[in-house]
Amino acid sequence: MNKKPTVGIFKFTGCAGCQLELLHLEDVFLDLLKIIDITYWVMVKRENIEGPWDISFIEGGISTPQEIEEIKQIRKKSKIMVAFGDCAIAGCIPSIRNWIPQMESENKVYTDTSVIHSTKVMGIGEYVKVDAVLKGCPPHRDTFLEFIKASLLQIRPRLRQHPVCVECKYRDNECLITSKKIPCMGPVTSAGCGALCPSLGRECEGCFGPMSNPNAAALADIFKEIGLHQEDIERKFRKYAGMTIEFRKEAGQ
Amino acid sequence: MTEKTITYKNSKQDTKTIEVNYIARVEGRGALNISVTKDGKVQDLRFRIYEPPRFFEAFLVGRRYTEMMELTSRICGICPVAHQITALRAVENAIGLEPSEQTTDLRKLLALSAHIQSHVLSMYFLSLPDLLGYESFIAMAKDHLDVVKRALRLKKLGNDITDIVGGRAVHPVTAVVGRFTAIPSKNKFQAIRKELVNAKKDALDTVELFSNVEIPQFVRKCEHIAISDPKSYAINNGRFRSNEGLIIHESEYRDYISEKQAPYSTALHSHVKTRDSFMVGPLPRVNLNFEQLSADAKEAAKQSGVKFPNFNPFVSHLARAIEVLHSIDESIDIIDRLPLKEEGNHEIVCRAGFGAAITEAPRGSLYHSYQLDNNGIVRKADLVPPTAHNANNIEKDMHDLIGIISDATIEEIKFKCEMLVRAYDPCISCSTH
Amino acid sequence: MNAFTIEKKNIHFLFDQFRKDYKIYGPTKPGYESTFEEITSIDQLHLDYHSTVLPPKKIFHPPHEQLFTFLKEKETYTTKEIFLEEKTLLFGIHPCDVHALLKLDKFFSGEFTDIYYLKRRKNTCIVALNCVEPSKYSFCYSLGTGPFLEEGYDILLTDIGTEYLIEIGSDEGKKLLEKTTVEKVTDADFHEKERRQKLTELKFKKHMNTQWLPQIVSESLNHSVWSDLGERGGIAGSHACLSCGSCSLVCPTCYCYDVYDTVDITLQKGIRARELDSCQLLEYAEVAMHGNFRSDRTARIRHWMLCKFGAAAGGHNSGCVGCGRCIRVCPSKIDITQVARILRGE
Amino acid sequence: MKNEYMAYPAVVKKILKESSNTNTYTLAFVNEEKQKNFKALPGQFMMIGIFGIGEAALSICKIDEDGSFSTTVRNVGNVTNTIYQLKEGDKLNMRGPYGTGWPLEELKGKDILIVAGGIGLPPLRGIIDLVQKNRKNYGHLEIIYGARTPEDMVFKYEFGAWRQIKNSRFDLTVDTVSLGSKWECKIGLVTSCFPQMKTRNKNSIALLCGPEIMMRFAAKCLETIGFKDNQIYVSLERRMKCGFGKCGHCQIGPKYVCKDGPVFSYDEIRPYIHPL
Ligand SMILES: Cc1cc2nc3c(=O)[nH]c(=O)nc-3n(C[C@H](O)[C@H](O)[C@H](O)COP(=O)(O)OP(=O)(O)OC[C@H]3O[C@@H](n4cnc5c(N)ncnc54)[C@H](O)[C@@H]3O)c2cc1C
Ligand code: SF4
Ligand code: SF4
Ligand code: SF4
Repeated sequence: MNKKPTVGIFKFTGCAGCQLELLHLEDVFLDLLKIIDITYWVMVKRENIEGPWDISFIEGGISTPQEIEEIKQIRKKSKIMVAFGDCAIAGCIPSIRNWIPQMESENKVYTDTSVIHSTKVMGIGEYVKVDAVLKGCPPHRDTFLEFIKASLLQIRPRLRQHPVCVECKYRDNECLITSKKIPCMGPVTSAGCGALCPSLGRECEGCFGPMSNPNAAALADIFKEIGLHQEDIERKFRKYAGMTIEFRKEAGQ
Repeated sequence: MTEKTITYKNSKQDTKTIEVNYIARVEGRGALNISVTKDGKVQDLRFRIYEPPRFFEAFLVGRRYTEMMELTSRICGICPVAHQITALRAVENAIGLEPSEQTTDLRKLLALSAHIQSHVLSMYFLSLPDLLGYESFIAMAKDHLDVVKRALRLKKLGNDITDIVGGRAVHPVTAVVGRFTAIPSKNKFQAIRKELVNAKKDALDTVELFSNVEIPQFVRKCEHIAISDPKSYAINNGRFRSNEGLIIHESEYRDYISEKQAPYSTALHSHVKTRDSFMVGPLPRVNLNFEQLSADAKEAAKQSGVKFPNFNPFVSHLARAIEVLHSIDESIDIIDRLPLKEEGNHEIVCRAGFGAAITEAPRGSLYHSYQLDNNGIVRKADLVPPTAHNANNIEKDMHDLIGIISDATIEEIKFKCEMLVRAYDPCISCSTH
Repeated sequence: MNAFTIEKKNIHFLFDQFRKDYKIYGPTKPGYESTFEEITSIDQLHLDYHSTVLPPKKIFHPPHEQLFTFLKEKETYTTKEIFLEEKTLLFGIHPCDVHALLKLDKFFSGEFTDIYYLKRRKNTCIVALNCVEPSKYSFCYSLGTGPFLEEGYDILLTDIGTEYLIEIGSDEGKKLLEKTTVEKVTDADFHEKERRQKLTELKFKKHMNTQWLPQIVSESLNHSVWSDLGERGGIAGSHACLSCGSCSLVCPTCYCYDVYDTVDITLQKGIRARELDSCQLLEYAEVAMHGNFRSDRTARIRHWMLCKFGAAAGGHNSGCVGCGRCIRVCPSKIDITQVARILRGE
Repeated sequence: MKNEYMAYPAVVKKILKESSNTNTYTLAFVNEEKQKNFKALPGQFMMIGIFGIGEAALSICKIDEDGSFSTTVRNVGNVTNTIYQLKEGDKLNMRGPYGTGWPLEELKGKDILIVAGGIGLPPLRGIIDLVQKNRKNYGHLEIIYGARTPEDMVFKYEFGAWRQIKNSRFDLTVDTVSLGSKWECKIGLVTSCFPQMKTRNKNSIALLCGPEIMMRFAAKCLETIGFKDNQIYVSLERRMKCGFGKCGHCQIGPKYVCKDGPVFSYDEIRPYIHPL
């Protein structure tokens, strides 16, 4: 690629943490600007160009009719669209509310619900074609770099989807499930964090979403055996990725 | 995603209509809709927050108390630490748990690191381009590489500390109910201590930069609120206090502060009951707690030539710079007194109860409260982030600001209004949550 | 003289001697949570350990390893190999792990050699420690790889009460002991060793009958135990496999790895590296056009077990040494000895 | 000790377009010494790569007099894609050869049946060249080649010459023909060519290379006409990271495709080809 690829960064229903993770690339931020041309990023720029983009990074899920329209517009103007982070992939934490009747949620927060136009929170893939996903809440900044470098080299990025347990082993950690009977989501969760939580003395909560082909049912059985109630098992699966087909069943239909 | 447009509506009264459909360089999605009559009267003014709400207060109900820190962290990617600590303290207040001194200190360190990171982001990345005349931080790099590099260094310092203490810069993981799951090694702390000491020059330069940049001369006296503590510069703990005599315990918050819905905004508007809107944030903090600032921060503030207490919202930038300096000083103090003991995992006995907490997020006072049942399940959650506190006050400031610049061009008014919004450094996702 | 004794409280004599020439790795922390780490002071060393999370293979075949760097200048590449030439010493490695290393030694040599493994291995001195307190998961006795060691050491220690019996297995070991204060050995000491060996052999809770096992397994490719492990609720006492890969990553004879390149942000220079991989993971057998030769879990756990039973490609060299790590680490409680019993129809 | 992982610079001497996504590359090591000593057998493969991208196993399809060799590459992923962008004179890195190759001794004096599918023909091309050059050393030669469409066929420019080989038969088939393309041969799977096949099971060897499912079916059909498993040879494809029997990825039952194969006698591999 001779010309610098044009990049757009967009926010939908989410917390801006994924965008912030990009700003946390302090060490290489200036070098990064040498290889990509960020033409749309409202959180950082006042003058934004309305596409087209070689790559668009979408942060956040889709939760209003207006957002559905917007994401479709962006899709039309993007060569590659990346679901950047769990919200854009499957709604993340806010998707917990999808199990509550919408009116009930609205009534808890607003007195006049007639001006609120929210729907269930969905990943962007529900409405548009997604070319790549960067998992995590937030995705690690290095995975973003890996993705950018790979697209410049025109290859598939190396983003392995194996479980956190693999990274846990790389770090010589004791397994929390087998040694302390702590309900760890590691065995069904996609790696990418470097086994952050188990290495810091706490269980993986699943913030990178499901790994490739996880055996969620078996992990739910294990949780039951170590004493978790059905509701707690559901809470665990209905957190970052309850809407994914991989976890849907264990999250409670 | 809509373009910024300015429309001239030459209606009968020659009204100036100012519209910003997506305010740039702030977190989240907000808009401005303003119309000003020919004789300079503001006819209509809306700081329209259209960020879709995520209904945290609804779906937190039914979740475990231990999850509050993790879930509410996802309200905001810029100030996850503030949400985590507030959630933890509210939950601990509900179950009657007092964390150890070390935990309290580590939390403060975590909060200070978040302040450094967030303030640097706000000052240098989001607002400085306005003050120096660039469209963005990126564009600024061409002519002010040293300033940009300094900003990146300072921001990295904040991140690095959050990373080391919390495990991760965005949505950290180690702070849990009653303790930290892992305590960083002495070596790591010594390494950050060194970085902190080295960063002081950058922080002083920052104070100098923001005392010298030109800001709009605009003053509007209003109620300023922050938590206060006689012993230290209050961030995680203190009484909720204002310059107009409010002084309450965090558990009494709802007796004094209420919210109401504005039909055009998904963020609720706060006000002091029987009184008016108010301001929270770095400026109220510096105004109210000036005496608790570190010696060097106080000195730098005095040297700046700007008088405190100060009621020009644009002085918030300088207040942030002063706080960054203070945060560095206090972080060093904390590191020097930390015993760094591993703390065991105590069995926590859960019981039904109500707990509330107010802390100072980088953008201002943040309130969480939870009602727990006997099994530790949340039955009611009430969250008020700083930008919900400020939303109404921003409009009031803007009203008066336009009043004094109404003969300027629409472009100019628009720009000044945006600048005002950015001076508040609103976190819109937080405000709607 | 090829044997000595040393009082346990004087073990630091050995340590101090070893430290002069070697970087020392040994088990830290007592009990199960041990890991092999670099030891810089004697109080970090805990010889009274059961087993470690990762086997000492991590020192020779680390989870991540850089092979060489490359740099592109004017369309030509220059490469630079990355070798660690440090002299290391493994202090307190158990017999099963020594046997695993012997297997890996064979595996990584031959017609094609793995220079990275072999270089490190050549630079390493083995101070082994016979096992007198086997973990409840291990079954090395069934496989002839423990609890006491016959080969593969430079120095061998045996706990014989208040002392360690020291046996020398190589010239290097001999040289190391020449300058240390050790005591003479008596026949009684050897008797005590023998007595302890017999005693230890009785302590094993797990056993695996390996007679004809590779043949039996090769002929049981369609046995229902595989689909029980892979898809249904598991076998009695276990859950279904999670494909978490833990078993193979902690196995001292599992060697599979992935090779990949990373480049820096200039895209002009980078590193070719490798990382431990596992046949239990989905991507492992992926090929072009989205093909995957072991896309279901059943096929993956079967392949792994086949390998451990000596019936897959690593053959004898990747077979089980009975350390018990995979049993202990499996969140689903899958027990290789139980699978062997089921396959044997016992 | 040699560092078996080190790849050496090589130059692309010639590129020949085969189909919309396949090219044949003639390659030679840059180092003359290395090039002079290079020897390979039909059926062996090289690990060819580009630093920063990775490596891929690619079969040697033709060996020239000067020792440079050709490989036919179908553009399917990271490495093959990058190779596909190269121009004549560009450099890449390679190491090898690896693997066992076809059973050349075994073939002498026998009838040879070649069944190839798609990109499975290149590894077999060396055999055809061999028979062509040493015609009297071998019996009847029969080539059955199938591809998805006529456009996907490789070595089309050789077909004429192959048809001229004495005592041989050459049969082509495709799965589908797109509108407007010229096709005078069969439409159907390779096995649909079997009824017309002349090769019999006596004193003959069948060499198979192509998608695994095709090879399984072909082998099954051959068995029904009396072929024994040890008269059938298959060349397998697996993921390879090292190419010399260490990384483990190409394991199939008790074998390594890279060092025990890629060519296997069907009887030794049969239990593992399915379902493993
Ligand atoms: C002995 C042998 C000989 C061969 N000879 C030839 C030959 O002569 N000509 C030829 O063209 N090919 C040949 N091949 C096949 C060739 O090796 C493969 O096509 C090649 O490895 C592809 O490499 P690549 O880097 O281009 O593709 P890769 O980038 O490795 O991708 C290949 C495929 O792997 C999958 N994949 C890998 N990683 C991921 C991931 N992270 N996420 C999703 N999918 C993934 C995808 O399905 C993708 O299509 C041979 C193979 C062998 C084993
Ligand atoms: S602690 Fe969690 S992530 Fe680590 S191995 Fe155990 S289950 Fe897997
Ligand atoms: S298969 Fe299990 S018991 Fe056997 S050597 Fe490997 S980890 Fe140890
Ligand atoms: S450790 Fe257990 S669950 Fe994990 S892959 Fe191995 S057998 Fe399966």
